[in-house]
Amino acid sequence: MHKKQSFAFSLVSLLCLGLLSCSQAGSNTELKKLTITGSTTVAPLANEIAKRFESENANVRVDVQTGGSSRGLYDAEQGLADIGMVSRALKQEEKPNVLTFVIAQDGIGIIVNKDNDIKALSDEQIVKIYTGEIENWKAVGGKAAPITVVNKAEGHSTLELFLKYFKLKNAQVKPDVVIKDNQQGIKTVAGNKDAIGYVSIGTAEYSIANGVAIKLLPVGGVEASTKTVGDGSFPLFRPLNLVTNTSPSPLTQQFIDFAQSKEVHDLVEAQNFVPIQ
Amino acid sequence: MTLWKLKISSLFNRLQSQADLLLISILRILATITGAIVLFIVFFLILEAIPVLQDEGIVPFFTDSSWNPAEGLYNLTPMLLGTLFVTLGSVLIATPLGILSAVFCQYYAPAKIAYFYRRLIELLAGIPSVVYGFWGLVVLVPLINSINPPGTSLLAGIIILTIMILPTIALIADASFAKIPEEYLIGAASLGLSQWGTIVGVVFPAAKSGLFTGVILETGRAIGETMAVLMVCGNVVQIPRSIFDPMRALTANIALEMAYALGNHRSALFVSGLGLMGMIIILVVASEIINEQ
Amino acid sequence: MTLSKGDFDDPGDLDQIFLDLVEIENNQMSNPQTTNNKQQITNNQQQITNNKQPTTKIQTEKLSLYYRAKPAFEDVTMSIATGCITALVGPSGCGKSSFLSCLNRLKDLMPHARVEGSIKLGDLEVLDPKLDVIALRRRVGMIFQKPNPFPLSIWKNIAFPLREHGIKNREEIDSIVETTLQDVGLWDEVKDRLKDSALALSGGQQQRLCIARALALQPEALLMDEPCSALDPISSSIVEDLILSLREKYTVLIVTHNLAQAKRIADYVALFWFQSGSGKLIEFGSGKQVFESPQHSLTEAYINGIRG
Amino acid sequence: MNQQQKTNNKKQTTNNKQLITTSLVWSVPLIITAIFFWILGDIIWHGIGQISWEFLTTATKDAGRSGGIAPIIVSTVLILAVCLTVSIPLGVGTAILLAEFTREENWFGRLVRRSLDVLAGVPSIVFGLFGNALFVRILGFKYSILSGGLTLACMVLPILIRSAEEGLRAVPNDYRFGAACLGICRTSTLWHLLLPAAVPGLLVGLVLGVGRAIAETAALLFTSGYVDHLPTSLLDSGRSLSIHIFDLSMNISGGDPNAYGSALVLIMLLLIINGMAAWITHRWLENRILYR
Repeated sequence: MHKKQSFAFSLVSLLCLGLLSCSQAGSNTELKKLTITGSTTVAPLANEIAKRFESENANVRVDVQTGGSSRGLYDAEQGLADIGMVSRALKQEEKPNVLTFVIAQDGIGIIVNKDNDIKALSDEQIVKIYTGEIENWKAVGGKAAPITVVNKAEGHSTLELFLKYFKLKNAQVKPDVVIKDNQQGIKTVAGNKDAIGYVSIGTAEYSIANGVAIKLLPVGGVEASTKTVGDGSFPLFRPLNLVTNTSPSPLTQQFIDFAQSKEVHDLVEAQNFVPIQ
Repeated sequence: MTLWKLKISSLFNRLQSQADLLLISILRILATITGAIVLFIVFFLILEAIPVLQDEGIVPFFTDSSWNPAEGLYNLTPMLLGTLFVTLGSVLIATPLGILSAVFCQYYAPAKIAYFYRRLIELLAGIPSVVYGFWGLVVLVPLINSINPPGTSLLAGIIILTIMILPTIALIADASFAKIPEEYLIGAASLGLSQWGTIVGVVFPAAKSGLFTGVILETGRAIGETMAVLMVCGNVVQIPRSIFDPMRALTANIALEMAYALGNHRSALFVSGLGLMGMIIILVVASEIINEQ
Repeated sequence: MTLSKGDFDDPGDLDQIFLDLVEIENNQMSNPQTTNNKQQITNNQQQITNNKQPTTKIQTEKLSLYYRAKPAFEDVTMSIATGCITALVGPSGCGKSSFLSCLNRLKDLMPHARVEGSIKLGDLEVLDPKLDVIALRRRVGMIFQKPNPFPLSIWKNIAFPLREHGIKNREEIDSIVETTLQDVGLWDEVKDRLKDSALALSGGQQQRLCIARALALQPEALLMDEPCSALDPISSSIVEDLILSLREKYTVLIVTHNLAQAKRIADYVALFWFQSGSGKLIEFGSGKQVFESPQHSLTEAYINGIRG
Repeated sequence: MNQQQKTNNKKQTTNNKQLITTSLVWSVPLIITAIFFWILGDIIWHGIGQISWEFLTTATKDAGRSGGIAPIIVSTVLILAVCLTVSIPLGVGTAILLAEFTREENWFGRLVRRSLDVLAGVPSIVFGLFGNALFVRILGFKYSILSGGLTLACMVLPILIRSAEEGLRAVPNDYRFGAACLGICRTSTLWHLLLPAAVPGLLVGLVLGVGRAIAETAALLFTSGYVDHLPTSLLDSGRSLSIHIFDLSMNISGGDPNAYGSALVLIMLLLIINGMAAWITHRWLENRILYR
């Protein structure tokens, strides 16, 4: 009779002990904390830079959170976070109240399925495809098949860059599929031989290198690769920025300088982005 | 008859009724907290949705030409209908499948198979929606695409959601069948009712409340699903004409654009959240009325 | 028995904890009218009680019970003698079981139930809302028609209520368990498997276990709602002998359809009848007087029913 | 029960209606099992290669493409622990009140039940935003395992409560009357009799609740955060397995292999938790010799 009660109590106390011990351990010596929030695209890179920064600076803790570019901008402005990650160039009205530091470049390339024998598309062919004027690959010299247009969701920086370059309004675009992130775009195009979409060039290059069934198309005659983005000849690219409020703390400034230094170029390339010169 | 001395103090009895009083007051507090959570959520949604509602009012959410928040167009109806179609589609398929699988577990399967089948269903309930979405995107969508491009469609959404909500109805139905007293079944069997006759005639009516709970919870899960729907439905803002048309659910809409939304666009997303809550409340009230009859 | 969950209407008063309970009486299983095959009718027991002047254990004054304003029974005034067996007889649906469930305030668990009148247990007013119901129910035990042992071991079935009433000492509990099981004649059958589940026992054994568990709390009165109707004749007669053995030490109130049983074991008999919309007590007296020289014409008809 | 069915079947094998229904009932689980093995097979096929001792014990490297997922497993377990330690008392308590102490048409009971039905439908993304606003900002828990756990607790409550209530309702009233007539107070009746008897219902609720919590992505993204360090306290941000799978598969090129590996680890974790829950309740039931 008593054996059963003791069993139940030991189980419950074990659980509480586990939780308590965890919260105790948190309060170790004065730990300098840095919080970075913002774009999911920049987050993996920022996370790697933060880990290297932590290994080189004793008891510094850098937490990287996601939530999107507008979250990063808003938190940095309001001081909720020390640094905000924004995966696009800032608009005019956003510039005055934050300091902006570019840490990498990211090209945006047009991708189609590997089996699609289209070699290149002119800018106005792409505009016609995306606005629904051209509906079949035959019209641009490919096999007779309906085109599946893959577009990004409203507000995404790649969409804004794409619309700005091709001078389009999102309302004009007639997409068959709307995606959120690069990998979703790549997998959609890889799974549908009649699809066309646009994603980060670095990610596309990495996927092609790993045998994913997609291929990059040149834009405006310039071949799409991290090299052409690096030397500035590729027209479609966006800066990946870290933003801080107007008076960043010394630790924040130290992290920003580290993030812009040559020491992290290998990390930038590892995340398929283009390091700044 | 032997008598023995039994010293039971009335003080001790008094303590016991004190314990009951304490228990009930604690339970009432817990229930109030639980009941209040949904009110907090609705209040939070309204708070965030106010900016755009003040500027635009509620009408444009149904009359605007399209959904392009950057250009101030906020028509939600295609997404409301999208969520409705994908939820009803999946519930209509998952409910019979779930109940039949529960019938299988309780009345047809030998004990060993039933045991492993239940563990399998429990596992299905635990697989993250992102894995379902991932599998859907890589396996299901190209399959549907071969039938009718573009592949990402209402049908893909319905199939994925059916697989995701099936464990909920199956497990709850199974538990409610298990509770039916033996006498009911032996009584029906003694009347020479066939196995199927017993199940339809005796088991289903007896387990009605359990099945009802299962349907409500699975519908809740279907409406609330975000990731999987975002990955397989194509997210095109249109009222789907056929099951092969891509469409966007309200939940996917919030997830897609929340990361980059600012100002009115952001509170418009919260309005779509309110739209979702409105749908859920209507469904719950409707089910309440049906349950009354 | 179709039941739905209880209700908690008035948060303040703890004793008003409601549980929805459809009228116990009208869904009893029909009582197998097989005549009891006990050969000799022990008339002599009845003679002993008649000449001694018994004191009253429970006194009801104009007691009536209403379900959502529909009367179950009305104006029942009866005094139940200490240490005697009083049988409540009458057709089903005339309020016998409802009357029984008022005596130990079990009607608290029935929502929409309202009681009027008064019940005195000794000098204690049972219907007083401030009464400690837990103490009352310890003093007045109740046995149901369908045996309802707890889904625990035989030993724990008796130990659990004792422990709840403050008896913590292990040896004391063991001795009480042994004594009560011996009193109900179950000890020899279960003494080496006290740890087994009580649900594994036969119907008769389960009912005796329920009685044992009630006796363990040494109630002053024992209410029995057709204790034998769900049992086979053999265990029914065993339970009947057990009830007979309770005489003198316990006041027993037994509801039964089985008039022969009432005739055999009851010192006093109360006849309930459905009259003008609710149950009424139409006849109350000693067993001999009610069966041999009934006052009320309805009693005579009902009693003749058994002779004919 | 199943032996008795077989004798029925033998007598009526000629009845083709019987044949149709039996084959229908058998075909449904076959389809479901096929789909299950298709999905699980897909995960195992791609993920089994990743599983190794380092994968389970070392920290992530190169944004998760390589290295292990130890800190992520720890965060997931802690988030689940916080979720269960909050939702079980709250849930079972509410279920007891609804099942035992409120009448069918009592307004308070109906209000709580209806609010739970609505809560069951709230999308995970809305929970994430709500959790972010309430726990992260207003209560100041910041991005932390605590915020994530509390948000998940709100999510699993409806499932836990409805199943627990069903479990309690299934306990026959004989025990309640029996206990009441022996002067046993409601608290002890609940603790010693009704709750143990209702354990099967509680178990279903727990399993479904854990399933829902461990499968949750959108809600945790805004509450428990993205940090993949080893958490040192409940107030540290911790990335859960499902978020890791989401990030690897949707955001990191070349993240698929580890995404499948993490999915496999998550399923194994789920198997362990469900197994433990079943074992604990079985052991607890066993020495209470309950009627099943």
